[in-house]
Amino acid sequence: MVDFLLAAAGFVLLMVALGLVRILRGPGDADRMMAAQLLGTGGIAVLLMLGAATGVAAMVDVALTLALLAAFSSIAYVRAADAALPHEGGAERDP
Amino acid sequence: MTGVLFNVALAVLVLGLAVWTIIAREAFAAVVGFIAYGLLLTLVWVQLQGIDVALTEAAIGGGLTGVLLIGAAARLRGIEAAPGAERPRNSLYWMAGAVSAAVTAVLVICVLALPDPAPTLAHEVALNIVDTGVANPITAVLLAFRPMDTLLEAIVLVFALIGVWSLAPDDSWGGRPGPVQQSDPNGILAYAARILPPLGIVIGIYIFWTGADYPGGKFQGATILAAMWLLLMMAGLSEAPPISRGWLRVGLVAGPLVFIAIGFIGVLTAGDFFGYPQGLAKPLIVAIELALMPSLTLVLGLLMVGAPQRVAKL
Amino acid sequence: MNAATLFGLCAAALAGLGLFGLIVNPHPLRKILAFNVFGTAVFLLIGAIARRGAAAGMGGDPVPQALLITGIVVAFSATAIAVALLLRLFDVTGRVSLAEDATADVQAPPGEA
Amino acid sequence: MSHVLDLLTVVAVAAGGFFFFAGTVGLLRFPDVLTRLHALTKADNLGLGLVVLGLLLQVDSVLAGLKLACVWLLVLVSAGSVSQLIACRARRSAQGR
Amino acid sequence: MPLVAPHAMTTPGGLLLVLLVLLPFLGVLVGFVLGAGNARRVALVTLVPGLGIAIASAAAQWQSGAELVYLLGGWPTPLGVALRADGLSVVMLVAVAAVIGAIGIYARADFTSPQGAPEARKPFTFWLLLLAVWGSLNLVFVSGDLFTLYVALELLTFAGVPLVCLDGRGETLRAALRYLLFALLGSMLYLLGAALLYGAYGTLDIALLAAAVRPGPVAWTVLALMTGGLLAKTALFPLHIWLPPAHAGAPAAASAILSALVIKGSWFLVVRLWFDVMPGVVTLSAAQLLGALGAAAIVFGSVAALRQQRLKLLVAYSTMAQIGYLFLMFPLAFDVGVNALAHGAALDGGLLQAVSHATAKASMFMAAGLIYAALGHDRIADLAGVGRAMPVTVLAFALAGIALMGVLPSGAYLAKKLMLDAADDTGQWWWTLVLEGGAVFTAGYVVLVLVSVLRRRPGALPLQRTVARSAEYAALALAVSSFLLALAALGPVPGDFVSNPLAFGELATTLLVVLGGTVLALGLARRPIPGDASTAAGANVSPLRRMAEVAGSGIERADLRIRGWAVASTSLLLLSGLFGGLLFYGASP
Repeated sequence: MVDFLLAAAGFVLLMVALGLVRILRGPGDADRMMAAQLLGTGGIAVLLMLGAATGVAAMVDVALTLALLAAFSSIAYVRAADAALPHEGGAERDP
Repeated sequence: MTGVLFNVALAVLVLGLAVWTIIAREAFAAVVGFIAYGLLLTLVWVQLQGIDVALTEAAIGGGLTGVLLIGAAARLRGIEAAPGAERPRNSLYWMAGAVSAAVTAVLVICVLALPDPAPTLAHEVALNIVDTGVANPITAVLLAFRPMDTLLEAIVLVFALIGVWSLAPDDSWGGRPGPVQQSDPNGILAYAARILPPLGIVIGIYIFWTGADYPGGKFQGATILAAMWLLLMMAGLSEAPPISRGWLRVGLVAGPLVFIAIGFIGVLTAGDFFGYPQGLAKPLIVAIELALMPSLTLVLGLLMVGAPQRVAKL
Repeated sequence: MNAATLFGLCAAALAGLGLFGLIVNPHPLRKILAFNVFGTAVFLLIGAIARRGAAAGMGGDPVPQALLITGIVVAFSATAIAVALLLRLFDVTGRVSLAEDATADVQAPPGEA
Repeated sequence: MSHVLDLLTVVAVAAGGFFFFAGTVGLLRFPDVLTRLHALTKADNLGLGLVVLGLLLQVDSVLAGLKLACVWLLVLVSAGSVSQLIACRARRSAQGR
Repeated sequence: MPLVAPHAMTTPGGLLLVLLVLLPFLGVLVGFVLGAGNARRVALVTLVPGLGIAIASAAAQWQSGAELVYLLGGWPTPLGVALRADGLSVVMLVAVAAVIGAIGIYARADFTSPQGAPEARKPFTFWLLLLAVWGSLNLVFVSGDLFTLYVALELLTFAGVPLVCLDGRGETLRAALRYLLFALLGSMLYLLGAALLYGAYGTLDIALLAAAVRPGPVAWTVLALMTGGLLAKTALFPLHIWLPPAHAGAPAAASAILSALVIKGSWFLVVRLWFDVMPGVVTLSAAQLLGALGAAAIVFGSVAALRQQRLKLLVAYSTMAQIGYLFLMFPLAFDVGVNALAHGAALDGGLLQAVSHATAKASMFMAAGLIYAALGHDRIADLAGVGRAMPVTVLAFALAGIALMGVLPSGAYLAKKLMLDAADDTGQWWWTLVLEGGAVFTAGYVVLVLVSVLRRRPGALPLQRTVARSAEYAALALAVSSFLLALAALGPVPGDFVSNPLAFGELATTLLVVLGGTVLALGLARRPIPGDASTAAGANVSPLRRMAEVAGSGIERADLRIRGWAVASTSLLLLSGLFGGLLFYGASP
């Protein structure tokens, strides 16, 4: 079981790592953010499997933290990108 | 065997993302690469048996630092084309490459030259941890054996906040930090900002509470709470308070002040600054963490928001 | 090769990369990024050293691990100040270059404060 | 009994792995942002969901199981909203340009 | 100086060290809450007990004759963290407290927020940062742990950066960002070294490391990396990338803090590392390199200073030269007999130099700031009449300048004397030349300024505003203390060191220094010096003058090139490599 979980963790890591090619290729910012998002989810899955394989319960806490925060940069990206478009009525820059 | 392969794959990925972060043409693409790099580092910490560090990295590297940098990259979009006069000439480029490679080479030698068996303080910690009453050795180091570093860390954050605030335009001093956030109260972001924070607050407090005996602690917990606050602000559901508010100022420094006060109580009761009287170590440590937590949450949240930018309304 | 050595060597490579980026990238945001890469390299080295010190039933030497947490916080504060400074610089000047303005500080034209 | 559970775990985790694989392939091969997003959400929701399901069969305490479920729930909410946000953003920037 | 036994106990008076560090930090926290005009009051109130505690700790250290030690939480090293103060520390503690006090008095009038008015940004930030710098420096001086020192270094950086851009203009923001990034690079290199030390020796305690460190790949790398990083933070030539632009736009009080105090933190750490942590790893050639960088800094900084047209920048570049002076002691303190750096006369001299520089340079920046405030500009060419309008300020500048030249009875005189003797003893005559040359350069720019301010001016000088009396006297007090430092330092030094100031030899030396300086000033200054007929005539410029002009502008251009980001950071790493190489080759038999 341990070996299977480790192997599965490695497989998922490899898969999401392949997805990172999107960061390299783009073409848009959204594509890059999506690749990071996929890596976040994959990383959570890997952590959970590692935790189950090694019996370190606290790894689930790390996964919890990641699950809460991994999506944050995407949100920040959308907010900042919206604010950068003037017609969206986003942030007002002071003169 | 699987473990080794996994580690090698992880190391290669980390290196690849670092290369991308350094050489990517656009700043934005580089920042996204860095965020992915931070996520993978969390896994590396786990593999290095540093769960506490992994928690910190997940909260900081995967969360706050990424948000800071993405925000900056998105605001500076298109500005990056301006090369500035400091693009190094070719010869310098090679030179820089050579010295950086030399640093790597020297560090490789050093890593391989480190003594075996490695010196460690783990035995000393194991011997003395009983006196502290906590079971998590990291917490024991941070709050009993080396509390000065932890106090200084809290003070570093306050200094950083003073530094960030000092960048405000003169007429905005005392006002609310950050740009005006306008958003659709029925939008998807507002929806997420209503669902996530209650869960996040529970998890943040859990991570803090478990820290005395298991991996976790005030800093990781505070980061999660700060992130939830930030989410509310980004969704427009809550506004950053004006920086001149009295409660805010008190809240920001209350943690370090309590920490120092408990340190001085130690002089009276245990004979040493930062000393804990017999049997009271754990309650005092928890008290310090409890006091630091809100201050750290406020400081981290406000560091993310930035300097006051709007004219203060009196 | 054990994990500590592997990631120790990885840290050495990352350090070189971070330094290189810090030197050659003209964009300040990229410098901040490179500083963070260099910083994580140093942290990773400390992590590897902590792992080498595993003993007494602990998976790693807790002292360097505790130092790491402090170090990560300090590096984050540094990044926060740097980003705030950069954005303010952009707001004020409309540019983000770190290059000194045409030797302004060497030959300040008379009359300029 | 435990063999059956183990087998189920293997099946669920393997299926989860497959969805991560599918998500990655989709992210790489699909032609535009919205379809790629579609692939991504498959990995987010199903891939992680199946992995969590598989691991749930192995936990020995209620708290641990609760935490696992919580991880999945969090990812569902945050990834779901982020996907929507990215989609809106992509559509808007497509119109804007 | 004897090293403490590894398992030292807390000594009487050790708690003073805790107070020294925490009092300013407490001031920051309390001032932060009280805000508005109270930040200033809190800062000024903190200054008095702070100075008192510094003096008390110095007294305790001198009385016991040994290090003051405080084990935090009662935990012995290596598990715990110790605060330690030896002779070096207490001297710096007292000096810094005094300079901070003077800067506080000086800035009292500049950074006020009137009662009732809403809190203003500049005063709030300034007063908190003044305390922040002070606490961080105290921590640098007393911390006995390399990681705590790392945090202290970062605290110092975070406190220093906002001071650079207090003014908020674009160029100051740019200077602040450059400073921040370069300083961060430096402290990360330092942390890298500390990490390797822990990996090799399992402790970060300075006393324990001193007993354990042996020459070897790790030790060489560590010393090279840490030295490089710290030199970057100290702004030693050629790593002064941030120094001149930072001073160009900072308020005078902030400049005084940055130049007199902040750089002393990382300088002090270099001293700690080389003398106390790894004296046996240091080789003579590495020490010579450090000294050579100092010599280069003196030449570059002084020539650049002479060519400045603004008083503030002249003082800034002279800081660069003075930083060089602080590193001359390293080769002189090398004991060939034991093949290690040794505490002794040369180190005492260097320490004295640091103290006199801290006091004198702060005073000079204050004087320059006062002149700027009064006139609305600080163009050196247009300073005629200032001597009459602001006699106290000019006296402060003159005294500080003369003190820096090393004229009796200034601290710099004694420092120079101690180092000259060390040079004689160790047979390194070339450092004698550098030491005397440095004095001549200093005389050059002091004369240059004094000549312009003392010139008469037809009619009254139009003053934009009158400056605060207290500010003028604060500057003067610092200058006087720098000028009289030798008398205060007489205690620990044998009496025959100080010769009769009116003896022929002394007078002749002083005269020669001033003369040499005048010649340099005539030759190198960019603007025609009033009364210098050769340039006034225009057409018939003497070839000598033309040569000086070429050399001067050449150095100026080189300086600009060196301060480019990529060049500076590459040279930082190159220098580290060079140090590493010298440590390695020097160690092999």
